[in-house]
Amino acid sequence: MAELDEFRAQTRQWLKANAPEAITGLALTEGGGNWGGRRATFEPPEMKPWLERMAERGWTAPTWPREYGGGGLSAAEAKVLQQELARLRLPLPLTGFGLTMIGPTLLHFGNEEQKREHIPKICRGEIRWCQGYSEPNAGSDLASLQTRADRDGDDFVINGSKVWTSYADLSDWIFALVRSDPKAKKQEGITFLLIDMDSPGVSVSPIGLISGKSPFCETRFDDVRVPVRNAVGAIHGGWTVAKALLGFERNMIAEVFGGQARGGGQGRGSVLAELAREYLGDAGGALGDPVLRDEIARCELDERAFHLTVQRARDAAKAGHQPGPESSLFKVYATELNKRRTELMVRIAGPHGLGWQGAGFADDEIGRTRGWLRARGNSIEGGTSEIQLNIIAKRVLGLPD
Amino acid sequence: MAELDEFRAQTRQWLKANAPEAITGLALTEGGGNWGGRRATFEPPEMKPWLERMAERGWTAPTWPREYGGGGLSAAEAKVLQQELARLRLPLPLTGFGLTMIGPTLLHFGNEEQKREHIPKICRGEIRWCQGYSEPNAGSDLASLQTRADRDGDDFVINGSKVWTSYADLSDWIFALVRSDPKAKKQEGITFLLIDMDSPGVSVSPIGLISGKSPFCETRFDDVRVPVRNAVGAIHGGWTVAKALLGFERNMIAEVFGGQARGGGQGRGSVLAELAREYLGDAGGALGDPVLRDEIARCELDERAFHLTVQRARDAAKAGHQPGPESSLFKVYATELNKRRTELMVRIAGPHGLGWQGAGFADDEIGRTRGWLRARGNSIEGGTSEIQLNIIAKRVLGLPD
Amino acid sequence: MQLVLTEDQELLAKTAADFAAEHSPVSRVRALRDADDADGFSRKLWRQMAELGWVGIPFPEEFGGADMGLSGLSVVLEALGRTLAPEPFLSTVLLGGQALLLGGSEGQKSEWLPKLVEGERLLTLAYQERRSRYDLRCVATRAERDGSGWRLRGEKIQVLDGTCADGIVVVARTSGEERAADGITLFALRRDAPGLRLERQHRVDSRNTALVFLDGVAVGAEDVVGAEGRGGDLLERVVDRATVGICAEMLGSMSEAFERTLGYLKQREQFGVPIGSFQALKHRAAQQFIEIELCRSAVMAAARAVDDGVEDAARLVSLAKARCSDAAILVADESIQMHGGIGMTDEHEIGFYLKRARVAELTFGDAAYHRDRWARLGGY
Amino acid sequence: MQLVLTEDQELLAKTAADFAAEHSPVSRVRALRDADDADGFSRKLWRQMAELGWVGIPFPEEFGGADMGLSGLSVVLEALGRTLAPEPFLSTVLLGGQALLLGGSEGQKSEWLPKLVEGERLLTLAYQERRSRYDLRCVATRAERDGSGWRLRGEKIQVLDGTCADGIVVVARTSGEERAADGITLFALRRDAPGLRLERQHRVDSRNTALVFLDGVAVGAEDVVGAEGRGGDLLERVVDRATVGICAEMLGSMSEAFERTLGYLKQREQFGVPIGSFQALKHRAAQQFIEIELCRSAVMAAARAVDDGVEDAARLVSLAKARCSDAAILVADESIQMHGGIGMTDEHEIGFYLKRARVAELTFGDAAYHRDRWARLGGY
Repeated sequence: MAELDEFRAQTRQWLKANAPEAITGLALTEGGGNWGGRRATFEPPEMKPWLERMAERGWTAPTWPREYGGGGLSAAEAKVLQQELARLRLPLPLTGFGLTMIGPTLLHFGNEEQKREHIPKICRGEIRWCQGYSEPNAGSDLASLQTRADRDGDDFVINGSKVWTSYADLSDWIFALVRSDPKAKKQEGITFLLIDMDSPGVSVSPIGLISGKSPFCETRFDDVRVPVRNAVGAIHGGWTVAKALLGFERNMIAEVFGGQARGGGQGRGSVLAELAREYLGDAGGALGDPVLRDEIARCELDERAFHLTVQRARDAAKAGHQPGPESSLFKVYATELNKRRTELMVRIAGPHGLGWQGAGFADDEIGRTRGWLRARGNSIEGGTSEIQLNIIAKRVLGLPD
Repeated sequence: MAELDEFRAQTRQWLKANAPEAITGLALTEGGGNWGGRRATFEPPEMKPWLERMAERGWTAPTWPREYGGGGLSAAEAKVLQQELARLRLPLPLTGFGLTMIGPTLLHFGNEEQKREHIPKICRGEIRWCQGYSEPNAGSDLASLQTRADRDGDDFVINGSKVWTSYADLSDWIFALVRSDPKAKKQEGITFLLIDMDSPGVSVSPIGLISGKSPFCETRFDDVRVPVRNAVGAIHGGWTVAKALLGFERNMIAEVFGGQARGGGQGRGSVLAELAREYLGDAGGALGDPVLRDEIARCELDERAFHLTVQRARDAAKAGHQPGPESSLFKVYATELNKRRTELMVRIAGPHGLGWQGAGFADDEIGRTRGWLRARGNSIEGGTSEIQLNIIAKRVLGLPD
Repeated sequence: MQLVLTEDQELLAKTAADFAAEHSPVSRVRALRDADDADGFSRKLWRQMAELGWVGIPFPEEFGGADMGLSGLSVVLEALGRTLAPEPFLSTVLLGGQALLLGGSEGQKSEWLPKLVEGERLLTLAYQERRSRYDLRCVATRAERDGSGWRLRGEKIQVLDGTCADGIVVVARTSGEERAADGITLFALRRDAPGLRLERQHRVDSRNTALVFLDGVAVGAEDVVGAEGRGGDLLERVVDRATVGICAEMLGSMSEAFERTLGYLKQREQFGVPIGSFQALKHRAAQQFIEIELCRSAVMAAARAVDDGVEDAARLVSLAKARCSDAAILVADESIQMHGGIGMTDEHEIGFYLKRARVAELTFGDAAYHRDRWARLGGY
Repeated sequence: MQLVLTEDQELLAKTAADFAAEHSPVSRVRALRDADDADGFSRKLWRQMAELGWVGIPFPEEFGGADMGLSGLSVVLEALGRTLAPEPFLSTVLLGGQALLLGGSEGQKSEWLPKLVEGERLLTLAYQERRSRYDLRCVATRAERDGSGWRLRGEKIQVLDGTCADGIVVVARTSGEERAADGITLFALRRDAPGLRLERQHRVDSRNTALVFLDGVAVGAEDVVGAEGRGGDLLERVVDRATVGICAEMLGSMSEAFERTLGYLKQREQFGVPIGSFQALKHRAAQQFIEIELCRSAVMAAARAVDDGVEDAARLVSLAKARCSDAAILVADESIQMHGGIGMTDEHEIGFYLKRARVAELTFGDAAYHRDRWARLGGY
């Protein structure tokens, strides 16, 4: 304990000394923060020295080994670092799929050469990564992917396209699943490949959504040559790596829901009720529309019950229990709930809920319209609700195929 | 036309002369009426001469051939007869599965000997019939029935049991599906058999429902000997007969829904709203509970839309169109709606909706409790809702297996 | 009331379906949107529709109409709803046109209706306000006495096809408080009336709607549509007719969205089989089929009830709108979900159906509003 | 507030589950029903439960209790709910017992609670009336001044375990109109009080409930529970505790009904495969699983919130009851449907779950009542 206190004191001191004043108190909103990469933009500009100083100590990736540029901290120390950052209201110096997805994957599955090449650049924020899994014809059946990797000497030649590659237009490298053996059974002919997006033949185009612009892109590969040594794990053995990475992704998603749960629903203030009071008025202290009021209460109850369930899972984990079946419902319930909630907000606003842009609509009204449309995708991306229910039925309830 | 008018005049005259006064104005409620049979009860007693006089003219089965005891009337004449019965408020002299199910089946599939033996008795109400299709382990998969019929000389020896045999305890004969060839594919080893319930080895026990008593029975066969000549249609060819008979049954069900549609939902008076006013009171002309009021309106809207759909199907038929896809929804929608409606009535009554019997509950409260419980079976009996949805998906929407 | 199409209506339905397929694919809606077209629809196509007689369907022959009622118009709107055609039937034929037909003076009718039927004049109705939500009697726009006439002051929102209408029927209050049942008067305005200003609004379906600013617009007795102070009932009848129209459109749109989704379910393979073979999706598809069939019955009944002037016509209109609103959203949501990721892209057309479904749902009252009205008209 | 069972609670849960399986199968409920048992439960089993310490769980040690709160009692009620055990926890431990614990004088507590904890005395609370529905403040029963005391006149309905209670806490009105918030007073009566008459009622779950007729029952100041005229708040707190109890029971019942149905889905074959392999049924089963898991979190939170006396305890109670009511009915309805015909027979046990689910749903307020209360307590 004394050692941790010591570490905390030193950390605090170092942070105070090294954090530029301009970044103190910056909130990291979704999609915000510093994603690094060759085309990194630093907003405010003081984020740049902040990243450099933190990266120098390895504190962009606090628990990763020092030899690859990480901080080498224990979990307890990393937690202290996080607490001190929060205490001093300092933003994380770096975020992105390098730190959350491909980094952990390489540390586990990569060979020494791959770790030495890629991990330090991730820690220093020099390379921004994106993920190339989904394909136009694959969808929920991820393993049916068709992007071809034909062996030609020491290279694979890649042809095909990936969709839903978030921020591909801003990324430097992509980790992708490719079909290296078209004759094998579908899970057995896949290779997990690291591809430099500056390679000739890679092209990226943004995907517009029904809600407007999005970070999603389609990434096409036309005769792109990639060295065979860029395969992570065994050649044709990429499915194993992919599944593990999907595991990391699921943890991230669970974290997101956990975060939501920590934030909302606990207090007496009700965002929905306030919104409703704005649009529906009030009759004797109760909302003017008793039927919508009932629906608002229903939505709030479901949110609160969901948040309590997230808490229950966390409390059980803290108490040392194995993860219970309750965590299997997080993804499907949170996304369906968000769909209902965003739709309810539009219906509360009534005619004012129809704004797309411009005159006669407030910015937050337009934001809610877009939010409602965007939320339709929540139950599709990251595993459809149907897939989630299948998983619950099979793995949790033991129902037969 | 002149001939029909003539027929109408004669019919009216005959009915006036022959209908006992005591039966005039009797309503025929569901399950009521005169079901005939060896143990027939006539209530009032004048129903007996009424049945005898009508049967003598063949007017218990107006359109069946005269040679088997029917009336030999044309469809137009039968309609006139029906209209005149309604005009004079006279009850049908006879009802039951003989007239509605096995009679038409025998006329179509029976051999001459079978027609001569059974049809006249049906017309005279001497024999009451019940139906033996379902089995404890068959359910929706009717063709998987297991009641065995082992050939022994000129007899089948029957072993097994049938469930949901309505009024088996009051019936004289049963028409049943039995497995005559256990080695054949499941639809191909079934025989349609007529069985005298006085045969040794037939036993009947009533089935209690969650709602209380019911007309349903379980009918067991222990080494019951039935002459092979009692098979209707080909031996092992009973599935063809059964399917046709299920067709008659479906028509009956559609008639029931049609009848409901004619009766309800058209006027301004709302049974649900009146009930709600009784239990919830009224605030400024509207029901005291705005949320339940919304639910009541929802239920009424769905009922009205359903009734309009029944009407649309009928109007289309009248206009000479082929039956449209809309009729495929009648069974599933009507039954699910009835479940919702009966449940809603219980919830409107609140604590008063919980009565099973006796003190502190009005008779209609108890009736609604039982009605709610009984209605749970609507979406199971006569083809589950799941089967109905499968049928719509396959036959109407053309979705693949 | 017969819930079956007449031969004339069958023919009309066929013509309209062919026309929509040939001249009005959904790609046209996209093109209008992407070009930020000032009108939001095609005037050329509108004139063609007028030549085909569709614009005149619910008008008497004396004005050049076909006198085929809402029952006739519904089959056209259903067909056009299938491809989301944005032409101004609701604004011109149903809102503005029916207001004049039901309430207008002989002079007003002869001035506007023949040209309207010919497709040469566009009309609309400005009734909705910032605080009115779905309550037709909530009118803050005031008509202040000024000599023998009035001055109109106020603001209207989301006026359908407002920026291209040649005439606007404006709902204003000649007396009473903002939510009083009485004191509502309708006025017919020309678009060039001094003090009238229009601003285009962009809703999620990208059709033309506008803010209407009334800054002391002068009107006289000859501009009153119907009786002074008793416009509330007229307004309700007019909006009921437009509601039947939007229901017919919704029926077409939801049918088309559903059929496209069915097609996708049959064609799209996952795990080596068409996704339409998954029972959970089958059952959900069957449920949608049922909802659409019930909507069809309700829309037919509402149109015929209004045409026949039967006593419970208003209730049947609310029945149709309540059910169509719920069904349209159900079908649109399910269509997106069943299309999966591709359904979320702007590139795919199915999203257009979702957007229009939401706008239609919240136009002329949502499902809850019409359930409330159903109950009120039913005396409970 | 930790949403995880303590070791003590885990042990209690295990003991209760074993006990329920051994001594209280559902067949016992059937036998009690078919015999039209006067009590509707087993006094022998009740004494055993008292010996195990369960009756005393939410009472302080000074009365012989275990002081384990609602969090402790919930795990027992959940286990007993699994087999629909009808023993009088709600009436004696939660309604009558908590009324005395929270509001009773020292004399009342020492008279009743130790014997209650030992299983020797049964208590109940008579609060519901013909017109009260779920409104606790709707009290027509009057306490009319009579010298230094009062005479009680009125009628109570569906008083839980009324015919076998040794004492009844009666809610009456010492002042105010039928629905006034103030003026409510609770009185503790012995069953042999002159003018008190009981009549057994038969509800659909066949448990013991009674009509209570009060025909001028004499009570004095020493019989008042809590403060005269201010019993409304006390009553609400007592019913909140009982509500947590019935939620725990419902959680057990719905879990058991669901698991039995899951078992049936795996075993029952149609068309040559287990019906649990049909995707539509799988998805519906998964939905039920989710609902039950959310109920579990809500019930745990409500029990702990009441035990800890946190500010929003009442809201959490309403959360639990609203969700348990809806989930219990969903699961019960689906259980019948998935069992098919056999589920409709009285011979099968699954129907008992449906009947109890309905009674529990409509006891202490249905889901809509608690959503209204949630909104009210949330200030909207």
